[in-house]
Amino acid sequence: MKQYEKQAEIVRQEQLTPEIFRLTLKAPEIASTARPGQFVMVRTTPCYDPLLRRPLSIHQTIGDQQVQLMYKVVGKGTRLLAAMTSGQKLNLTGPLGHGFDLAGKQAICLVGGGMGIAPLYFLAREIMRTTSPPKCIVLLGARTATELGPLPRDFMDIGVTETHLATDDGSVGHHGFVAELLPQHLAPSHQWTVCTCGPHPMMKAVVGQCRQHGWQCQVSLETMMACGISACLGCAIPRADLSGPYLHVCKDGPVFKAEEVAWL
Amino acid sequence: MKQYEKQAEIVRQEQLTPEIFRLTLKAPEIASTARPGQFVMVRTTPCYDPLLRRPLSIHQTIGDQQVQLMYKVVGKGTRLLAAMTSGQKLNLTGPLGHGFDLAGKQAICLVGGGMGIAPLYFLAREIMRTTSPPKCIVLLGARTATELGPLPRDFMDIGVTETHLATDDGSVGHHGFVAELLPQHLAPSHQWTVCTCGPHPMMKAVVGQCRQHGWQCQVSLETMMACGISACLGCAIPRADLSGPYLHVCKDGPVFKAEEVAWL
Amino acid sequence: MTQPDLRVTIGGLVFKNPVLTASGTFGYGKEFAPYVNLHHLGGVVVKGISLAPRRGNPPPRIVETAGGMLNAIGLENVGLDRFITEKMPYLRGIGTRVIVNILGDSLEEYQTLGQRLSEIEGISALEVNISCPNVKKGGVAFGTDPTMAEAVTRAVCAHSTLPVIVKLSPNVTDITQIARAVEAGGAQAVSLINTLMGMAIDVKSRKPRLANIVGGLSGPAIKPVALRMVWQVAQAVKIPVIGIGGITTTEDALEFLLAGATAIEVGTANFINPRASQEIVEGLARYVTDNRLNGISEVIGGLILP
Amino acid sequence: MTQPDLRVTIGGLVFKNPVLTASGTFGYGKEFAPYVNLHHLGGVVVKGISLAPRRGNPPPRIVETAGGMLNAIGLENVGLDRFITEKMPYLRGIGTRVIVNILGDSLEEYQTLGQRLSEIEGISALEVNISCPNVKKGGVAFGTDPTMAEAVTRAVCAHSTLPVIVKLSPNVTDITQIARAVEAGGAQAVSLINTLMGMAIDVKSRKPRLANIVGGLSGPAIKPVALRMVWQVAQAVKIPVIGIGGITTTEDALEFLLAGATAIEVGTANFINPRASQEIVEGLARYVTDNRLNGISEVIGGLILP
Ligand SMILES: Cc1cc2nc3c(=O)[nH]c(=O)nc-3n(C[C@H](O)[C@H](O)[C@H](O)COP(=O)(O)OP(=O)(O)OC[C@H]3O[C@@H](n4cnc5c(N)ncnc54)[C@H](O)[C@@H]3O)c2cc1C
Ligand SMILES: Cc1cc2nc3c(=O)[nH]c(=O)nc-3n(C[C@H](O)[C@H](O)[C@H](O)COP(=O)(O)OP(=O)(O)OC[C@H]3O[C@@H](n4cnc5c(N)ncnc54)[C@H](O)[C@@H]3O)c2cc1C
Ligand SMILES: Cc1cc2nc3c(=O)[nH]c(=O)nc-3n(C[C@H](O)[C@H](O)[C@H](O)COP(=O)(O)O)c2cc1C
Ligand SMILES: Cc1cc2nc3c(=O)[nH]c(=O)nc-3n(C[C@H](O)[C@H](O)[C@H](O)COP(=O)(O)O)c2cc1C
Ligand code: FES
Ligand code: FES
Repeated sequence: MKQYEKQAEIVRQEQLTPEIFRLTLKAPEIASTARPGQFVMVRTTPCYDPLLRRPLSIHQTIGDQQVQLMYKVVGKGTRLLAAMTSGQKLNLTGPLGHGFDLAGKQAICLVGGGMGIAPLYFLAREIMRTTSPPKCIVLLGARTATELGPLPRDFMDIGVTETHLATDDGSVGHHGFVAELLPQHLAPSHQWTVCTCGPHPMMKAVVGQCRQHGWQCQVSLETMMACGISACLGCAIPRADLSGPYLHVCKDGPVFKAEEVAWL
Repeated sequence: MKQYEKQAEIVRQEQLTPEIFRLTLKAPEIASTARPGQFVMVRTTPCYDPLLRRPLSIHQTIGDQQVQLMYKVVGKGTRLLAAMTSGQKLNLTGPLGHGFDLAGKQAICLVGGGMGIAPLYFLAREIMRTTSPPKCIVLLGARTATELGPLPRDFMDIGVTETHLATDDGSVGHHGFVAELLPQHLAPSHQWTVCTCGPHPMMKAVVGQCRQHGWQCQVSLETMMACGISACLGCAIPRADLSGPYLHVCKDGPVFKAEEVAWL
Repeated sequence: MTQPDLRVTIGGLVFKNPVLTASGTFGYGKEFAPYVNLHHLGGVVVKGISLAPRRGNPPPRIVETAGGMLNAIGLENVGLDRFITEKMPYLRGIGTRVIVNILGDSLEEYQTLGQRLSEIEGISALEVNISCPNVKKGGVAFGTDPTMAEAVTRAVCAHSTLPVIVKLSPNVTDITQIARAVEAGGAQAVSLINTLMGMAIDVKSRKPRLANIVGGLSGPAIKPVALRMVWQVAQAVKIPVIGIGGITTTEDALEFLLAGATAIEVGTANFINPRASQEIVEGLARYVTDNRLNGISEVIGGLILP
Repeated sequence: MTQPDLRVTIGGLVFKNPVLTASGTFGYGKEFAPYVNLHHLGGVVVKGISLAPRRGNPPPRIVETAGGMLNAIGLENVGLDRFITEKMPYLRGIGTRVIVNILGDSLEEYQTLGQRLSEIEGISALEVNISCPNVKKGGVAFGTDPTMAEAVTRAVCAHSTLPVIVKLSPNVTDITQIARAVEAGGAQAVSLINTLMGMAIDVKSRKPRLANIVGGLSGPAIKPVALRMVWQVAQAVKIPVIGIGGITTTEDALEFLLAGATAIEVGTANFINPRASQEIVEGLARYVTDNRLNGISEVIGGLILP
């Protein structure tokens, strides 16, 4: 499990929506080793406030040279990130954690909500590349249409034929929660593997659906993180049975089998 | 004594030398009330590191709208300043402190060293504007020629006919200390008032020369400052007789009569 | 829409809102008049006053640290007489409560200060600094020993007719012990925290960055320690607690109120943003309105434990 | 040019340089192998070990603060047996000194840990954590009472053949008193500081940001307090002092050495910059060379007082 600490030059900073940005970085070591579902820890300032690195999923790798991140401005760290411009350097550590496990999966459904969609794009590209014929359905949810930005198109552009949307306000696609799309679009005939990332309540609903229909489910989780390399033990989450040692999201995850973890 | 706290828009950020920058800000209230020798306190980041504002002298006011600062990058605060670009906003408080006192002065000599030259330019312009015929000699010192950047020209451009330079390495003007230029250029016939700002040793030497020749001398001093508005009492300096209450640079200064303060 | 009710009561006094300014960070009020409508504040706590004027420590007196600053001002102040003649006339006109912070080297000095200031018109309360870590004699000893702390409190209360707020030092093993002692001594309220004792060294010169060698750490850096202590003390005593330490934003102030503080003092933040205290008053008003509360008092002690 | 001499001696052991890693911030060493040449470090202090495995506190366990962070890990660790079987084999190969940090909630547990670990090959010394503020029982009590602190020290020293470093809590009125007590108890060195007890509240939910309510404050924010305590303790005891607290750069490390620390531990900085510890080793080497010193030992205690 190779990891790197690098000064990565910013190749491109794109503002996709008022709050969402896409950052392209030159980081060959990380680009050439990263797997879908893995993340990097980004230092947002050389000063001591904000102090800690920020975890961001790898949105995609471009060739074996570039790493792309997609983030939403929610606080001071991401605000500092958004103020950076091409040519400047950013300190990254990664690739970190364990990604999604595609081994031998035939029919895969990706369910993303909000920024949880970021890592699923990398995963979709990997599926398109490796499984043939690729059987991949993508379900995307957001509060409103604009929040999805260019993402639905992005998935189509890489050959995902079935992309369905859901928005809380019905501004595009299904008027309701994305989890509700699962039974509509997943043919019972297949042995589906559902990979999901997004807000906790959304993932909980997805996991519920999977249980009901006997689909396998992989979830990508978020916690506060100080180190990202299993040194601080700050990213603990309880196991499904709520007993035994805690799992650590940065090392045992961020992607887990749904049945491994507790859904409180 | 009016003071303001304002979000000032950056009109222009110019790099004059590898380390020296000139920042032009839109700050009408401050521009229209500032006097030569006064300073502003600048917040260099919205975050908490660096925490304190940075004191910077007013290099000049442009009309009644703009304030110009000239600063050298010496640490993290000035480095953050140097990274800012036009259009961005900067939080300023000012104008602060007491400036130079020109009342009834006829023959004035300005002696500046390093960044101490910054406030003297504002003063020179004021002299050119108010005294007639303006009798003003400018003596500028620096480690080396490049450190002076465009400053010597700037003084000539506003009509200062006598500008003499001194550099430690002799790369331009007198090879030695700027204080050594005083006896060469100040005709004993006049009642000179010497206004000086720069590194402590330089000012000490200037003050020595003035004592010897019986010239009046005004000095602009620097200390660490937390508030700039005489609230923290952090900027204390001893009086000439080393007794009695301390003087406070942000309120009683930054410009003092040389004989008021101790020269240790 | 009616004005949100931000009133709080401490030592029988009603404050228009819970936002005070911390001693030594707001001068004598006047310094901030260009930036703040002083009468919008809940009150102003002035720079610590001693019986005789004090020169304070030699410079350098301050140094910046990560998220904070060290100060070793050494309690420079104009002394009681000049405070009364030069500062009080202005303070009487600012339209909010004036709290005078006092300090001394001896029980007698504290007594005299309490007595003399009780005779002065326009003062709402006394804040007794038994905790300033900057002065080698006095201060520290009183604030770190329960018996001494109680004694000073008794001395001031016995000789003063004003409500007495005792300001606690964080440089102790168990701050609740000191808080209980001063409560027993008759304090109408406690305020905390004063600065944490710290130090910084200039590696180039190999000298301390402060002439006094050690100084008091303040600012956002100490907020977590201050909040913990306020929470502990609020549970330990019945008298009101005034929270101090790194408070810079409305959110910070709310954290302290939720932890059990009846009011808060804004300190180092005044240097970073001279309008901080007033902005926090405005922020609290917005919070009360947005959350449809009857008043800010509903927030006090509202922390929900797991 | 010859290699600069960075060696320091603690408890009879020679360390190749004074840069150690702080317990709980460097895992069991292996986690940092991708970033640091472990054998370049003066030593590695591993995560605190208890007799039985510990689950630690429920999440959330960490929260960021201004210039620092709060943690309430609750001393999660694999326990003595698994540490010996799973972690030691790797640690024996890292090419630098391994110091095992231990904690218990009874004298007996400390004794047994000292005894058992003395029998294990590849361990240079023990660091006794009597100060972790996160666990409600044990920890705190030992570290804040001189008599208890001395007792724990005696207990470990009596049953262990390894040099014993006692790690002190900063949450006390007079840390020199505790330092003298553990010196009397037989400690070969003291390390300080552990975290300052702090707290943070989420204003939206009105709940503490840590499930444990309070946690330990670490990082650059606490450096001034740590430096002050190291300076005080270095004057109070004859045994070597190891400085800890917010050390992030070579300059920080030099400040602690000048204040009297014989070595330093890099903690939270490992999270911000996983290469911090090695960069400080390199920085100290440069400092010794640039200043033409015979060795880093010339810096220790070199503070020049006004
Ligand atoms: C493994 C992992 C992968 C992630 N991938 C992405 C991604 O691809 N794109 C993206 O936009 N975001 C992602 N996040 C969330 C992202 O890390 C946080 O939004 C970011 O750290 C916020 O930093 P800030 O300084 O802007 O906000 P802060 O000022 O630190 O906090 C603002 C708000 O964000 C919340 N927050 C802070 N840190 C985290 C965190 N680590 N996880 C969740 N919420 C947090 C705080 O609770 C607070 O409410 C990921 C998180 C993890 C753990
Ligand atoms: C009244 C006044 C007017 C000034 N005018 C100017 C000006 O016009 N142009 C200019 O370039 N500089 C000026 N200075 C100095 C300027 O304030 C400092 O250079 C600046 O604060 C350094 O901030 P920093 O964060 O970059 O450096 P820091 O990282 O804070 O420190 C880097 C180095 O700068 C020194 N330093 C920090 N603060 C000060 C300070 N307040 N005074 C002196 N040295 C300091 C430190 O000791 C350290 O050695 C003035 C200072 C004062 C008090
Ligand atoms: C420059 C300065 C001067 C201070 N002077 C005093 C004082 O005279 N009396 C006192 O009780 N506290 C004094 N304090 C402590 C503050 O009132 C406050 O308790 C402390 O700074 C913590 O709050 P803060 O982090 O918001 O600044 C001073 C603090 C600073 C920074
Ligand atoms: C996440 C975390 C876990 C820690 N675990 C331990 C521990 O197990 N034992 C211990 O003695 N100290 C522990 N500490 C304290 C550190 O070793 C160190 O004393 C403290 O963090 C101050 O140093 P710093 O500011 O450089 O981090 C821990 C600190 C952190 C941040
Ligand atoms: S983030 Fe530090 S162990 Fe997971
Ligand atoms: S800088 Fe605060 S009083 Fe002068």
